[in-house]
Amino acid sequence: MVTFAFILLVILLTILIALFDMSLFEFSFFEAMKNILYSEIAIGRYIALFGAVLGLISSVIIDFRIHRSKKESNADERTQG
Amino acid sequence: MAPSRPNRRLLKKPIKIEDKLRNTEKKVEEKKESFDLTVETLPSEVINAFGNSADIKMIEGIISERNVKILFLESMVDSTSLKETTSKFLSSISPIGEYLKNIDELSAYCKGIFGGASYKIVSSKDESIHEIINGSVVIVVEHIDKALAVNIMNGEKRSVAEPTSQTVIRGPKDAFIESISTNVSLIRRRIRNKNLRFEQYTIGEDTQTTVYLGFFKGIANEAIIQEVRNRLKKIKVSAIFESGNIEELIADKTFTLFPLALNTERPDTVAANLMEGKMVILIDGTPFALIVPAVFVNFFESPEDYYQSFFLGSFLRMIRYLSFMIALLTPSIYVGVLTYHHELLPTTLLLSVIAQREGIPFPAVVEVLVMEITFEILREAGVRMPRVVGQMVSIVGALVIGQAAAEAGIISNIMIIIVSITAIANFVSPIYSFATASRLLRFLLIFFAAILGLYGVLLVLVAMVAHLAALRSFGVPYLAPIAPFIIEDQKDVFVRFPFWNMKKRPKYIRSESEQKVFSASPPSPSSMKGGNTS
Amino acid sequence: MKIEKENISLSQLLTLLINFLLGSAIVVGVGGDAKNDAWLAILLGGLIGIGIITFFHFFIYRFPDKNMFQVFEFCIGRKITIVCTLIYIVYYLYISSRVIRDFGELMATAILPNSPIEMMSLTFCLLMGYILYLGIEVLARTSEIFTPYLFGFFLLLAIFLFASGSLEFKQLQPILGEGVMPVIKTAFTELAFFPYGEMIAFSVIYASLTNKKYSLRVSIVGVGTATLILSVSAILMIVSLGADSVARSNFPLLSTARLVSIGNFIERLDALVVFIIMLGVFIKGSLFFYAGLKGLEYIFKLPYRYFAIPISMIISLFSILVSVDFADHIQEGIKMVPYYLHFPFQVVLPLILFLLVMWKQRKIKSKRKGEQDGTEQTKSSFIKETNKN
Amino acid sequence: MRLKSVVIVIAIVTLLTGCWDHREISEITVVVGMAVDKGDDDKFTLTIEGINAKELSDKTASGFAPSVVFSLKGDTLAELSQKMNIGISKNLIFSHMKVLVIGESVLREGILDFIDFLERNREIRDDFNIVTARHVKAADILKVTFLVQKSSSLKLHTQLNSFVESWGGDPDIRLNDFIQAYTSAGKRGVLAALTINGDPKKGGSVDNMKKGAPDAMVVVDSMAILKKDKLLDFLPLKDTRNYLWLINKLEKTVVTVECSKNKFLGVRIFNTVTKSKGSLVKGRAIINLKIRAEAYLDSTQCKDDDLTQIKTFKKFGKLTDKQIKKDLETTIKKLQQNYEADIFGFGEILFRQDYNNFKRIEKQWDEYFKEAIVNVDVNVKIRRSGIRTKSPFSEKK
Repeated sequence: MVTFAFILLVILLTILIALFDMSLFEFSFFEAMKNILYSEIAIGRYIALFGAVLGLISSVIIDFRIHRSKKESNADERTQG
Repeated sequence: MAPSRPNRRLLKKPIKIEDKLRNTEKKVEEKKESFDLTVETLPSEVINAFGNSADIKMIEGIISERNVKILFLESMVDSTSLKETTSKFLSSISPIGEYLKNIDELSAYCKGIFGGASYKIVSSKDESIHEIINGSVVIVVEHIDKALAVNIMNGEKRSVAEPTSQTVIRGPKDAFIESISTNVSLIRRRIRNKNLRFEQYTIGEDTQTTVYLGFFKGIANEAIIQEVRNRLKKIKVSAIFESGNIEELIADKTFTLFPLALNTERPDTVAANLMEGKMVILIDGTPFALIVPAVFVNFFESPEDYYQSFFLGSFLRMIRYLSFMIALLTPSIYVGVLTYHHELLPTTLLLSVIAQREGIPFPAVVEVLVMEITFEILREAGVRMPRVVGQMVSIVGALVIGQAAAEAGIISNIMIIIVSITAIANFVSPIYSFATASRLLRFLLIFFAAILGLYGVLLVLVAMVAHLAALRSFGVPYLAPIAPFIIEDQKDVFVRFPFWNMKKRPKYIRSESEQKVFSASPPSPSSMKGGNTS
Repeated sequence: MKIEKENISLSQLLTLLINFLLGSAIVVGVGGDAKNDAWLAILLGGLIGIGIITFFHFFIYRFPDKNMFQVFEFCIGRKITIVCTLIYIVYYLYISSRVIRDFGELMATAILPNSPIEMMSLTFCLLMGYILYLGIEVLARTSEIFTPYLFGFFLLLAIFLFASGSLEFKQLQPILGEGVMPVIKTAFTELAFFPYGEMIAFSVIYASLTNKKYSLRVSIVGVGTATLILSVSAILMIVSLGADSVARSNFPLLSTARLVSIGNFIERLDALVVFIIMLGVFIKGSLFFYAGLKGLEYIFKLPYRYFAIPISMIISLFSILVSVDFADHIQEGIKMVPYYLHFPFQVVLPLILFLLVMWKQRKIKSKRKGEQDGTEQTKSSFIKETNKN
Repeated sequence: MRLKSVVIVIAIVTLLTGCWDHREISEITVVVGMAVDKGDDDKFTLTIEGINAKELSDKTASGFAPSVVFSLKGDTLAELSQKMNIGISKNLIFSHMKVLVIGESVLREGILDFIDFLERNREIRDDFNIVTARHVKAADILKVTFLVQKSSSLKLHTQLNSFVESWGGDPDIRLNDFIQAYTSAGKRGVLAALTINGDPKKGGSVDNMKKGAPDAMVVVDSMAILKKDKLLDFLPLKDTRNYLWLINKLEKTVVTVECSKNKFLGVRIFNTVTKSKGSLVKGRAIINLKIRAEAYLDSTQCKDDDLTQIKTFKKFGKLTDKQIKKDLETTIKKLQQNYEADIFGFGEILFRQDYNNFKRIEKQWDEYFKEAIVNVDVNVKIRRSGIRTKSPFSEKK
């Protein structure tokens, strides 16, 4: 769920920014995407990427944990019941 | 109505206790059948149980033609009272003969001999072992199926002395000692009230340490008391030696640098906190008591704040907050400013710093880290070293830090100022354990200052405050009167208001009765006059 | 999954409001279009802000324990609400990113020019994520602790500026030289959206408020205080730098602080000012972030804490991607955001919601009336009814 | 658990990345002075004075030069300022700049576009004096050493500030004032002008600061007046004080007043305020200036006047009023007629107080300024007369 939310929001925000760029710079959609993707240079690019990957990984981990705890609580209920 | 109530209570309670005793006795009687407690078997069994330990001793004797054996741990009993007890018991000239048929008669007899000493009737092996461990002599008499345990635990304890870690100039000079009963009496003497309660817990599966939970019934919040009880009951460990052990086991969160319980060796601090509605945990064998719940601001309060003029008290308190900030921030700000924000320094200061640091081989961070760690080593050495050579450390330290390093051009003079002011500021904290927070966080701050400059310092500070805001001590928010902000409690946070003005107990403790000062009028000339005439 | 109830006290609400309104408004300066009269425009804007917050209370009194998304659900059902919520989340996160970017630009321009802005935003967002992982209570308490310092430093800045003799009050003249129109125009087209309209993020905060009885009063005090501070800071900027220089400054307060110079010792305060600004930005960014998280909580029915760290990384990422350069950032802020984001999300949707609520409640009321044969409905029982839903 | 992971992540982030703005204090040279001259082929010659901190402190000084002065030619200051390491060993930081000297030739040609660099730059801030060099090259000003404060720029900074405080001889122009004067329609800029007394060549040596009477000294010479960004002319120091007085920035000064023929009073003004009102009446600007001041009588050569008498105080006060009024009016006249340059900001007064009328004539303000009627009303209150009453040479006993 968290991962899904993460990816969904990344996509939505990218589209929003692309739309703004399209009207500001008078780009076509693909140019706008290109502009977003290639705006970062050198070390900044790595840091940004690192942040994004960090977010993704953490969301996967959290999802996994939620899944596990759900399983456990289900198992508990079963044993109790 | 009013006078009859306590009477009724007095009447009721003993009955209840007797009931309980009866119940236990019944149980014991049932057990008795399986355990034969006789002069022949018990001593050897007990001695075996102790594995023939060197300090388990037995005295044999005969009274009225009956064998008597007295078992005790030599290390736990008081030798003079042992002599007295045994000689009294054994050489008794009173006509015992027929009397000592059963345990009741034995105890009645003992009442005559031992007078005030506490004794207990034991009816099983385990029970007698327990009593022996706790410093009793167990007396078994032939033909009686129960034994008598007389507690003559030795008084090997140091006398009440001055506090060593929390000293004051004006105020009581006694401190807790390692004996829990003495400690309780030190508190009890300050609060002579029947509502001061102590509950006993035995914690430590193997050490069987006595722990008291003390609180003032009617002031302390019941819910918090219950919470403390539950946490104490939950502790299942092998050994407990010091308040620190308990503190770690009952704290709300252990992954924090900030202490969540106040430790003190001052009975007056304990008494004052009890009257605020807090609880105290006393542990046998340590002079440090724990006070819970403790919030951030408590660690900046010294009992002396209340013994001196409130102007001075307030001033000193603010000095403490200031020195906490200094201890925490000075080195990191030094690093941040010197490596990132030169523009913050006035020109002349900058130029003089540059002139001083000319030719120093290390970057500022390394310099700070080296000096801070050197200082920590010196400090640790100063604490651990034998007293006799303790002086050496300060001399060597002063020479190493103060002169040689600077003259050799390894560190700059300004660095020495930074380290010493940090160190001195760190010692200001009235509760020693609190200083650890600034001692350790300092290094984190230096690290971030080295990487991101003052921005890094501020990031850590905000994170620290958020962490503090998330902490709780027994359900009480750790930053209590500040955040959440409680305006009524501000009278005793950064400043101390005069006593007649602090009418209520702090709200954050959620005391059951808030009123503290009953007559609220400030002392004024007219009222003083009235006082004189009456 | 059980979602825990968090409590925010009135004093915390007050400090949150003040910090929120000061936040990035004080970084980039507001009301610049009104030139000398920026402070008047801000005062007028404050009145609008008070109006907005009063309008909010229309909902708060009717749905004391519901946040905006839940009110939507009450009106139009969960399915459509999820779509609305998603759009709102995007809006909140986008604004949060912009706020962080504002601060990042300030840092990169004034304090750490060679450090990559990505680094600043990453660390900043990690901190935000950590705090919101701890909960909104912790954020509120943090804001409560830092607000006195904020006030203190503003006061000190004013005193220092005064003492260093850089204030020339005549620069405030001519007052209303161009008439009232520029002031009104600035207040309604600029200030109404930024910063006052952005208080829409508070629609998720009010549900956690413990004492709702005085919330309107406290909110008005909060908005008023923030307005006063903004206005005073606008005056400070104008009388120290001059209106022309303010208009040319990217970060006017920073430029103002650079003027302080007392006796060759107290000077060069700009770095300190940046750090004070940081607190406001921090609260503002976090509140938008929190509003977004609350939306996610509503959609996924998971406690928002789970989302804190991943979403903080999204904000960090998009605070960088949001614009290529400073000009892009500013242009977007002036040309796009107010019309395509602020207006629909701050005005249109809440108004629609307002109408829906009116309609829905009337419907319930009439239904009730039909059932109970026209007996008078008291307002209180009516509220209770709505709460149950 | 989560906290731990956050800590670890932060640690990784911070450890993997460098410290971009990290600049060790032993690796920097503090620039305290900057001088801009006209380059031969290029646009500018930038000269900077970098401090040798070790020599400034008495404890560590060993008699070498206290600062290094280095010049470079180029077209933008931005490039030059970072290119200085062509000859200088350490990184330069400009945040502690104290003096900017603009060469006369640059000022005459009006290529002051480098000011934009100074305003834009985050390091350089608005607390340095802007001055111009008269007769000499700006670079030479920075080279002259001084006995007390060894660095030329630090000395100049202190000197100019003291001069403002004691007598009012420096218009005390900062970057912001300079730019405001440039952008405002109703105000012209001024600058203090410095020159070197003595031989500039000798002044540059370390020996110069070992002498009680140095071979060369930098002195405040006059005040330069500008029109937009071009140098118009230099005005004598007395006009500087009058200028400060008229714009209400004078702190203290001493006025010499003629009390009878060739006999003078020394009146120390210590507290003064100038209120200005302006309006446009029938196409003419009318400026009313009201000056009130408090004063000590510092010296008197008119030995017969008894300073225990009220009327003497009154008389001296009147005389002082008249003298100041005359001085100020002369200065105003000079600027109106000779230069048509409104350095006093009268236009700004109109802009603030009569906005709508001024807006119409904004463009032709210089002509209106020439015709403006300026009324100066001076009222000096002499409060006390030192620790003696009568002059020792008084003949009346």
